[in-house]
Amino acid sequence: MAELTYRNAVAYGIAQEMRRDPSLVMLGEDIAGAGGVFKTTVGLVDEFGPDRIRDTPISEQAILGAAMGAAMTGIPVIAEIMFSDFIAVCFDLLANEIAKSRYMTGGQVTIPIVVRTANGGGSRFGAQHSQSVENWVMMIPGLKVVAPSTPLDVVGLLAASIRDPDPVVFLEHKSLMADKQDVPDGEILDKLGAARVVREGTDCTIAALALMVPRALEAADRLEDQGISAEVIDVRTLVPLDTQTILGSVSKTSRLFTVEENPRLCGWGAEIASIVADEAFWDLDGPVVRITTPHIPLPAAEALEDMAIPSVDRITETVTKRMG
Amino acid sequence: MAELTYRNAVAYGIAQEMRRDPSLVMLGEDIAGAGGVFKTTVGLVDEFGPDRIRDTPISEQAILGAAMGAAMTGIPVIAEIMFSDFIAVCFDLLANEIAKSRYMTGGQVTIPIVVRTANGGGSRFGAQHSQSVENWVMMIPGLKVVAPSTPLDVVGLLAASIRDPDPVVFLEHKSLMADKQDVPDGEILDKLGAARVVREGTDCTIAALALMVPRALEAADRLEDQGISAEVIDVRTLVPLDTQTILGSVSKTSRLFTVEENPRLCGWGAEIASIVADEAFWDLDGPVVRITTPHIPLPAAEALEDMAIPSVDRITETVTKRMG
Amino acid sequence: MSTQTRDEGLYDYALREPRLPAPENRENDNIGIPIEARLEMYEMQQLLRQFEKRAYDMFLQNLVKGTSHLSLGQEAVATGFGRVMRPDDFTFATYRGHAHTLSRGADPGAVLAELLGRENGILKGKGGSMHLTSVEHGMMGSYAIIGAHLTIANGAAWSARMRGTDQVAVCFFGDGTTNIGAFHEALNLAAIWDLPVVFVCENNLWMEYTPIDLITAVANPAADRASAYGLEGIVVDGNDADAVYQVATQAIGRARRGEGPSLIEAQTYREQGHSRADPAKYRPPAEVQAWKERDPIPMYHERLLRLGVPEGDLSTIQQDVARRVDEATEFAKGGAVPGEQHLLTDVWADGGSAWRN
Amino acid sequence: MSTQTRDEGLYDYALREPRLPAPENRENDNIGIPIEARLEMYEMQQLLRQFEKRAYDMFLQNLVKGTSHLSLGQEAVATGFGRVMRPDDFTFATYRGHAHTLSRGADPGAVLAELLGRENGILKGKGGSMHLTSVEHGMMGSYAIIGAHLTIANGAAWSARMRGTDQVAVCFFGDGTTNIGAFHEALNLAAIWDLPVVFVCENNLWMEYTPIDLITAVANPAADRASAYGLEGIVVDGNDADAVYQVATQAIGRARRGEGPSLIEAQTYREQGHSRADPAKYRPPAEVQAWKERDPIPMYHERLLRLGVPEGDLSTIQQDVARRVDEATEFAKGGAVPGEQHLLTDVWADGGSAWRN
Ligand SMILES: Cc1ncc(C[n+]2csc(CCOP(=O)(O)OP(=O)(O)O)c2C)c(N)n1
Ligand SMILES: Cc1ncc(C[n+]2csc(CCOP(=O)(O)OP(=O)(O)O)c2C)c(N)n1
Ligand SMILES: [Mg+2]
Ligand SMILES: [Mg+2]
Repeated sequence: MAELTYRNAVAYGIAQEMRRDPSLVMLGEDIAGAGGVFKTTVGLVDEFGPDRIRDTPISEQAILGAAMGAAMTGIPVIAEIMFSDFIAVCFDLLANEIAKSRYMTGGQVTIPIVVRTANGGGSRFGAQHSQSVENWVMMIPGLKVVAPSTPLDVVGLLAASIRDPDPVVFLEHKSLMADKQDVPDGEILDKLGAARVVREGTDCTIAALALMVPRALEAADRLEDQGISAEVIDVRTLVPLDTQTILGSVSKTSRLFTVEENPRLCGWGAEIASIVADEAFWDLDGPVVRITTPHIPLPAAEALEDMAIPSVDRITETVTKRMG
Repeated sequence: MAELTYRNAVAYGIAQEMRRDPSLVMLGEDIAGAGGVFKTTVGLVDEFGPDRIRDTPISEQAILGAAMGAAMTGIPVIAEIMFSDFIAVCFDLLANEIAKSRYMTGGQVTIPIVVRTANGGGSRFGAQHSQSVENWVMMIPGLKVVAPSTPLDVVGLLAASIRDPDPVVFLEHKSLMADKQDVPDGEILDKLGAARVVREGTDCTIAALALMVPRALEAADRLEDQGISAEVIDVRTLVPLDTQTILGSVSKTSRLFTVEENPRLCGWGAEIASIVADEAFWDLDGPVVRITTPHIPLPAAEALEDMAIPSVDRITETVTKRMG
Repeated sequence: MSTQTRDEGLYDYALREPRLPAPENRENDNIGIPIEARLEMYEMQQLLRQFEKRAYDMFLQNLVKGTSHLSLGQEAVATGFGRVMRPDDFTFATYRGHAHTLSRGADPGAVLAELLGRENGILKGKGGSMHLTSVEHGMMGSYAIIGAHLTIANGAAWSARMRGTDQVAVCFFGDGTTNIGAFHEALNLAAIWDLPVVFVCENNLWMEYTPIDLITAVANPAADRASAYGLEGIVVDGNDADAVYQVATQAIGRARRGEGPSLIEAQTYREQGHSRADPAKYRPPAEVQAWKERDPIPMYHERLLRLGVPEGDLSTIQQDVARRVDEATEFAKGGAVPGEQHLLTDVWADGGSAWRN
Repeated sequence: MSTQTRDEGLYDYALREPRLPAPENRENDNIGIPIEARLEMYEMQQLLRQFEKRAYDMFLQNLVKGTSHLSLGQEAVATGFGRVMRPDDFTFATYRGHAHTLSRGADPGAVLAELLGRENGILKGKGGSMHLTSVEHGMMGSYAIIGAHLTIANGAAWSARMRGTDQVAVCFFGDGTTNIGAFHEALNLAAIWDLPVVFVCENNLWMEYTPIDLITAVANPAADRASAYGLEGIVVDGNDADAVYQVATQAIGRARRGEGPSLIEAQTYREQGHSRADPAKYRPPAEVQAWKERDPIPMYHERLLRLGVPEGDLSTIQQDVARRVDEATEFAKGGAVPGEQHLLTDVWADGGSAWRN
């Protein structure tokens, strides 16, 4: 049993997998001696050496290209893209090459890549370093998408992502880095495609992801006081998506709320809302409601950023109002 | 009155605006003497000269960057990105710079750009030249998104996009290029943010975009024969989104189907479905149903591509089955 | 005939000064290449030529759907490199990749079937002409969006080193590709990591319909950029398979010995349009004519005759190739149209495409 | 002390061989710059220095939220260029943009207020330290994702030509930025279109925590790439405002006369960490020390004394600047925290953010 921060859980999970598979390598900017700008890779180069933990130039296309070329010729790769906003500079590699090559070649190539990246707001970094881009990658066929909310999930889902033979985008939330949790000794391995009911409830279902999970949980506590029993689901992986758990919960509670950090349009919650509004339509007792960041670039000032991203207050108030 | 193809309507609309505004310029690959790979810009360089219709290197980032820098210093620009799939190579410019700079600077800069691009499937080009990327751009706050389905809409919406002071992504559908329509003489100017009810009906609403509009219309004809009266809405602009027209129609018909060419996850239809499942929930008489391309990269072979993209048959059958 | 400054002026490029090929270098007769290798390269060039002519005919018969990009006129590049590469080396090519796929030994029938969108296609019809791949032949893919594959080739080269093999990655691309960002990132990374990769720019003077010199800051789009990556600028006659063979031997040898990457500019010309039915009217007729006169195949034919190979041997090769192309045609035409059972396979390594439970 | 090959070995970069500055060039005392201009440049360097020290103090007091990237040690670059630029010229800078914003004349109070996230900030608190912009001063933005702004600077230069002005765009970026694709695309386009743009690489030897020479194929990341765009490779002492003034005058003059773009590499050093509280322990101490001894401001101070300016005049300037920085601090601290009414404005030109009716 060791207590790990979310931040340290990243290196912990990578180390576990690098010990298991001596062919696994990682590359990215400032990840070796410096241990990454979020200190998520501290210590790895000491244990695994600079051939397996490689610093790169500021060349995100070259990073993902090298990862893809290595992966398709037998070397599994973890590639770090420092901030998820920078996925935009290498989106062609991710969306058009890594995601599609297996299908386009009739299954000839296998691309075991994990693209790790720091996602989300709360650091007052402004619109180019704070985005929640889970929908950028969820919408691309051929990518799996994982977004853990706890240190233990970081380790277990990272291990599962690394062992997955398909490309996975692994979103580490900047504002969860300091969160702590005890993790058990020995190998930790979770699986992709399983949401988790993190709080049981009977009146409504709240589906949340990453930083929105602790907020949804806190809101559920407050709602309890108001006599509303909310079931909270940590979606955990967007692709594959555990629709059974979500539909199962809605069939019990008859109401769905999503709490999304991504700006509103075409967010992951829209996809889930559309699935529920189709497949669970007859179970629903009221509107499907999405609580999201407004459809704006994220502002830098503390006060404004806090207004933009769904807060415990906003979640609580919205659920109360819409359940009323 | 002149008969125009969808293809020719592009140059027609650009010419109208270039005559009106002598500062308007266009840049892109092979757009001048060659008239564009889809022949959508034929004749423009003859009338406006190579300083206003500029051929560029294969440098999509440099194209959008030049467009942005010119636009923010007083020159409105039309930038052509040859295939919409290539938005991935310049996504940083589009999603992080062009879309966000006005907000980030507290309103100091205005960026009158139209990014024109050939979108969609049906040409058997395979996964890297056939994508429907309307959701790639719809999800980015700060971009307007237009996707016309007829030659007249091409002209009118292009004029409206060019005159709009904000960045607009204008999606020209490859498989509509040969469609013909009469257009009136004189200036043609439409407005953004207005959907169009292209067929009235009472039993269900079908929301469609671009190539999916004629298919939805044909399906509606067949449904009529089966006793189902479908109202068909051409969404036309995704941002701004005319939710009034859509909600109004659903309040009348009580059922919504979306027909989307984008692969399923986080498609534009998910957004509309989520709006309807919230705001029109009490109007709905049955599930909200999305008819989409499956969540796969698009295959090249004719037979496979035709199975992937929603067809008249699939629309008709799905509506019949789900209304039954 | 008028010339054009880069910045303004002439936009009908057919009226520009033609850019003429360098004259044939007869000295290359004397490059030390065994005659068997030369005969194989003759045969390969014949195969590439006859295959693509057939593909073009079938396109005119509306059998080839979608698009296709022929490299008629550029066969010597794929041939020279293909002959030098080892079976376990890696090829990365563009949408103009028929020749590079065949030159690694992929089956012409399966390639042609792919162009026809058939189930027996080399990609089961899923990728089409622009994405030809044959992993079993070291042909790691044809990439249709400019630039990306240079960075991917680096990865294969890096992997070779990590796996302790001496495999080399060879990456082909066009002159127009030297102006996109990924080119720069790939060359820099290859150089700093000393990767065993050979970058081969097939400079055919045109991007699609725009002349390369109008949109490129230097005269030799690849070679004049080599120094920006600490590399030597190498230019080779891309219409002479023997000259290509020679630089390929040097560059691949260097890479295999761990001496790092190379950047080679092979000067050549595409005899037809950019893709499919493009009539390529935007090119100065004198330019097209001059390059046709430097067509690699008749030139190579003449060389072999000068080197004492009897005409009859060459005709036999031609006829054998013609037979193979006919067989490939039959194979391709005989393929089934892919059925629904194929649509939803091959997205994931488990064979399927499920995104939910 | 050990050295490191690029490919393997030492990853604790603090143990590497220090990269030392070139010695001060006293000849630059004689560059023909009027003394008034030199005094203004002294004052500007004082302002940049004192402003950023204040910002750092306020960060330590937890008043500055988010991140900020100081250019302490690099002031001579912004100063020299700022002095040469005309009020209607365009500046494009990075997240490390405080100096470039102030050197164009933006109000220090409004800039500091922005770092504090206040309503009276130059961006109303919406952009923060990394996006400083002041269109009225020709400061067209600070861009926080590497590379893009080089391409945007081209656009402003292109627009100047189209509008028939002789405005020039000057674009500042770091050494690490020379390895990203957009750098390459921007330089090529500027060259072929002969744009009035000056690209200024502030080579401070480090990207974030990685030494530039380890990840770059050439010794001078910008200057050694100039020839790839048909440009001259220009290196200047970036710690000497007069030397910078001189190359700025030449390059901006060329651009203004329609003679095309320039690429300049200014060699300098950031005295502190990359951002915020980064203690920058990854750097060889001897390197940090050597560059501190080449700090641009004391050096410039000495030069002015040598040129006969009385010490008292310089102290007066320093004190005036100190007063301005105090005033700026008061202004910034006095600003309101932005209220809800600002959240949904400024997305569209109509002032709002509505995406639906
Ligand atoms: C990023 C991107 N931009 C544009 C295109 C469209 N396109 C396809 S081929 C081509 C010309 C390429 O020229 P070159 O690199 O010289 O290769 P060639 O076709 O002459 O072999 C262009 C512009 C593309 N495929 N990808
Ligand atoms: C595309 C992209 N990749 C990575 C980063 C993260 N990052 C911010 S600054 C920086 C280092 C930049 O180094 P350099 O260009 O030398 O400028 P300096 O910070 O030294 O002024 C990096 C890697 C970024 N902002 N954008
Ligand atoms: Mg070419
Ligand atoms: Mg630097």
